Amino acid sequence: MPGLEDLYREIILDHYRNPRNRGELPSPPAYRVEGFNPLCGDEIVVYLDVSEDGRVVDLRISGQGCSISQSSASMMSSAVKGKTVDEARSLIRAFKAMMSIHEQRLDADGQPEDAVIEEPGVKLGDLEALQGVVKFPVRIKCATLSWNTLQQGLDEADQAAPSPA
Amino acid sequence: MPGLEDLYREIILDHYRNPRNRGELPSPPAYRVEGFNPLCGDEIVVYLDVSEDGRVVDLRISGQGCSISQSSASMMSSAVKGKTVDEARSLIRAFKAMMSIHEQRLDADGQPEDAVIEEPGVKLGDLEALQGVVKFPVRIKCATLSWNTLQQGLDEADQAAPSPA
Amino acid sequence: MTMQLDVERIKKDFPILDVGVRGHRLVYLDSAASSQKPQAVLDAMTRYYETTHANVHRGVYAIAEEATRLFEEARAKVAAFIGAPSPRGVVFTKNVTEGINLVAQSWGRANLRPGDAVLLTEIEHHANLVPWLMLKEWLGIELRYIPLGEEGQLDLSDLDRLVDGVKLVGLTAMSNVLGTLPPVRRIADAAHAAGAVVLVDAAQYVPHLVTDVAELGADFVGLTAHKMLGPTGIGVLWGRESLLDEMPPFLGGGEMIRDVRLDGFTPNELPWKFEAGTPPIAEAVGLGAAVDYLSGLGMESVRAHEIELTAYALRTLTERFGDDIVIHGPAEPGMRGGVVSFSFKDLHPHDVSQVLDEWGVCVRAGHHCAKPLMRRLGVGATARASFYVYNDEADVDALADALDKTSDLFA
Amino acid sequence: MTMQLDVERIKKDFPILDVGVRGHRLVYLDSAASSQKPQAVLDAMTRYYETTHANVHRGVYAIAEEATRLFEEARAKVAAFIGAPSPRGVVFTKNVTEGINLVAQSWGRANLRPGDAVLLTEIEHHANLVPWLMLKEWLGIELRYIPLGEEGQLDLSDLDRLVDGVKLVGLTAMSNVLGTLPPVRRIADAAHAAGAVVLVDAAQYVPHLVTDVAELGADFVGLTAHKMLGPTGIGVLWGRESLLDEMPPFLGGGEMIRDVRLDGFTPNELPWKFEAGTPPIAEAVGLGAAVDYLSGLGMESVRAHEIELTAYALRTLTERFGDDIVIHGPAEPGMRGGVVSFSFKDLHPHDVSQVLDEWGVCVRAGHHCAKPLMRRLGVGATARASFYVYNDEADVDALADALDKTSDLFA
Ligand SMILES: Cc1ncc(COP(=O)(O)O)c(C=O)c1O
Ligand SMILES: Cc1ncc(COP(=O)(O)O)c(C=O)c1O
Repeated sequence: MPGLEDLYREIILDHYRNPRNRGELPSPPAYRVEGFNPLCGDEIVVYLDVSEDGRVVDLRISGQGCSISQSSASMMSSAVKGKTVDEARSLIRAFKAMMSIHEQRLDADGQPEDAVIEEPGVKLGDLEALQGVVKFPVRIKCATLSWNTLQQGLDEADQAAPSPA
Repeated sequence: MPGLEDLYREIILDHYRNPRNRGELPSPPAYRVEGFNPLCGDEIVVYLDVSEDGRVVDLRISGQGCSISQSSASMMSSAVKGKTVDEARSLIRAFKAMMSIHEQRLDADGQPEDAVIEEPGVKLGDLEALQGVVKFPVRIKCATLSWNTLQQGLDEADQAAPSPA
Repeated sequence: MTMQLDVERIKKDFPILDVGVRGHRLVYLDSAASSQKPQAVLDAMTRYYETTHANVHRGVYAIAEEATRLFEEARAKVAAFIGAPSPRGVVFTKNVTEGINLVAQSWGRANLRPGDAVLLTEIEHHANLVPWLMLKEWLGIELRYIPLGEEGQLDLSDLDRLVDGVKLVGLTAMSNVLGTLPPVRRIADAAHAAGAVVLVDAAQYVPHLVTDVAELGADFVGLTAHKMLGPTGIGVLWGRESLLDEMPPFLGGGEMIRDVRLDGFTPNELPWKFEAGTPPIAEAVGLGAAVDYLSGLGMESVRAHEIELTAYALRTLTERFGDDIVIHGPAEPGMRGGVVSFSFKDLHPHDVSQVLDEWGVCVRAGHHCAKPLMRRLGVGATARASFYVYNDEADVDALADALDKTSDLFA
Repeated sequence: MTMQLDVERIKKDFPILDVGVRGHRLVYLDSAASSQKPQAVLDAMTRYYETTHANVHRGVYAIAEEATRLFEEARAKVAAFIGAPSPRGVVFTKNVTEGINLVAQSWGRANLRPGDAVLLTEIEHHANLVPWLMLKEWLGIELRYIPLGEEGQLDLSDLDRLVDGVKLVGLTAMSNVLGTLPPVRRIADAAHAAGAVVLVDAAQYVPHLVTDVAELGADFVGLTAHKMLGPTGIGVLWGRESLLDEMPPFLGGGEMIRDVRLDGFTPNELPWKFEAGTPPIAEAVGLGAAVDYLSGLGMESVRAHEIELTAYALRTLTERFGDDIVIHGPAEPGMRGGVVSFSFKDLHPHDVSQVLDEWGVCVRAGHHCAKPLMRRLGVGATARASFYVYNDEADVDALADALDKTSDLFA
């Protein structure tokens, strides 16, 4: 049985107590995307400023949720801010790969069908503290909520942007 | 456990092998009423000639069904033919009373709510042979099918008749 | 008359309470989500499968007759338990949600026209909201809501205006979030005076109080077995027979028909008209055994126990945590069910529940399928401890102790 | 590869087969109505209730997580068993009847307009007739039927014309009366070529043959657990995800929503979008155990055993009763399931079944929820013996012996 210390690492509690990039951005021009966790009622709003050259120049988080969803969002915001959209996307993939080991197990019987896609060269850094969440399957959706919401925001930005030459 | 001899009395088998009043009547003027047993697919048609003075002057049975429903219909036809509508109705009540002891038990938990209404003075005669059916709850609906159909026919006749003075 | 529950003995009837969690005894405080099952219920189902399983209402052979008898006996037991005048009005569904959908889709489509109004309340479970929201989309009906007032009670000051001209009033008999026991009879009387039909979601009520459909003043009453010591997979919709008789079928298939031709069909009589396909037979038998178990305890005693335990919980939590805890819903234990929703410090209920679990204490965290109510309370989620016949003061103490540990962890 | 079933050992797995009836051993020949359950299935459900029951998809505490895991694991097992590409398309229903109603009401209402045609067959169970007859009444759709041809087979000579312009083709993969195995793939291909969607009622097929939804060429496949060694109270509708994704919800309530406001709601993702309210959790666990049990036997072996036993039955009954028995359906055992409907002398099936029961032999008598087919066959009812993994030649002999006694009684 996994213990609570796997879940509530110190760095997670720190981001929970002191969330980074909390707030809103005027929208438009920022993209504003909402995410729900239908199971627990957590709601997150991601505000996203993407520059013409495809860089996430600013990003803010509002909404409410548990320590896991809040700290995950906070860490995400730190990790993504300033990155290019492409870099942000590979970070999303890498993070979801870390989480999906178990998300798969919820859906299939022990044998993940899609092998975890490693994103070589992507450093998750502090985000690795969230790995312990994998042992608490119900909480995985808390951890991935902000990331799915970000992904949706990037998709919207891509669609709005003039198609790349 | 009740045995088959309770169900298949000799007189029942006789009416089954040699059904009385089998056939049809031209309708109109006869009333023609169909009855279904949705559980087993038995279908019965009762043809009913009711005279102006409220007497069942003729009655025919067609349709198909098991030995219990067929013999019950056959015995019913013999018992009812020539009787007044009122006499037929008390016969129906008496027969259903004999059956309802157990029909109730299907619906409630052992305690019939409606006490069986005895019809004093009504002789069931041969029909009493069908009492054994009560021990085979599923077959009760077979035994009562023709009686319910007859009742419907009498209701129709009553509605069509000029209201009694 | 009202005997005190012997909880120590009752606990022994529930095998799961013997199972340890992470080295602690199981302190199950989530019965409002789903109750645990006594041995008697499990045995009744196993015995059914092991001795007499067959499909019902069709076979003439002995085990099929016995299966049918047990199935219909369960219906009669439920009828008696809720004071229904006859088993004919007792329809088996898969859960209470299906029962409410049955009313919305069968009664609703037959009786509601665009612009017609249905009155609900702000404290409803999604089960009594979404079916009507779907009808709103399909038919363009109007939905009105009795608002939440003070102390978790409905605000009835505007009832006369709200009920005016509505075709149906649907409300819960006990809130699964606040424990509120709305004055169902008073609202039903107002509804009937306005010519409306009354649907009562009694999912939380039937397991915990003496139920009498006539006293409630209801035309339809829904319940769900898994919250009242019964199995999953079965619920009940009771309806006034005159209403049910007039309603069109809901789902089509075997069992619910009298005759089928390639160009049409005739529905069966009640209650089977609304039971399409093979019904939950073993589950009905289990529900019957649950009703027997509860009747054995006595529903007055069940209710008295819950009032006492809820009083103890409200007192204990307030005394031990003061301003650190906010308890939603009525303050008076006699005015509410044994459902205690709370906010603890500024901690998220998910985190509270997670830490409590570490100590074997099971409470629910989330919106409890009542998102509109959550918004109305101004919270995203709550933690909720809920009690049943197998809970006692030691369980409440375990909850309080584990809350202390939660405090420590997030300090 | 195909191992012979060890029926003697299998019989020991089914507690009910140990129970005597009126002093005879139970010869259960009504599995097409509902199968018996092996100990492993009963144990799985009891263990679930005794160790980890809680409501699913909501709790963060350990037993709720485990309940959710078991529930979703059962879904994955079913997906694998029927060759579904992913569990997302596997929707738990209460029985196959509900699954077909789901398609008729959700897909049907969204896609069918007055005058649109749906093609069924004359051999359908009421479960795949009445939902469409209801739509016909509500929407004024046209129903067409593939007729019954020779030897219990569908008459496909007119298929091209029949399928032309239809929006949906619904058919059984195995007749519960005749044992017919229609050429589902061929009909599905014709349907798809005509732009129609294909719904397969696999209630009788999945328990007895290797099932692969892609090979069947189906867009929707329904099954029901109680006919495949599983419990009552649960069925499955598998659907192509692209279709399910576009369909409106069927029943509304908890679990099937993403968000609910007082003025509207957003549905959840698949498969939960179609699972309103507390699902049949223990039943899903039981169904998972049934799938495991069948997989352990091997579905090729199950099918081979049934062909063999059916061949023996057809041979035995014909040899012993000659012209006194009329057996409906295909004569070739490899072309049919283990469902043997027969007429015996001029005796009514009810009487036959009643007398057989006296000797412990359980067969079904009636219209088998297929009244249009009965009319087509020109009979009011038939007696039906149906086989499963726990039946053997001794059971067939017992049937024949009891038929002799029936002859005697009505001689
Ligand atoms: C071919 C077929 N379809 C549908 C059904 C209905 O199954 P259920 O009653 O479990 O919904 C049955 C069995 O009764 C069947 O044999
Ligand atoms: C008040 C209320 N209504 C309806 C429901 C829905 O019950 P079920 O999920 O069994 O349909 C619940 C419980 O979840 C409830 O608490």
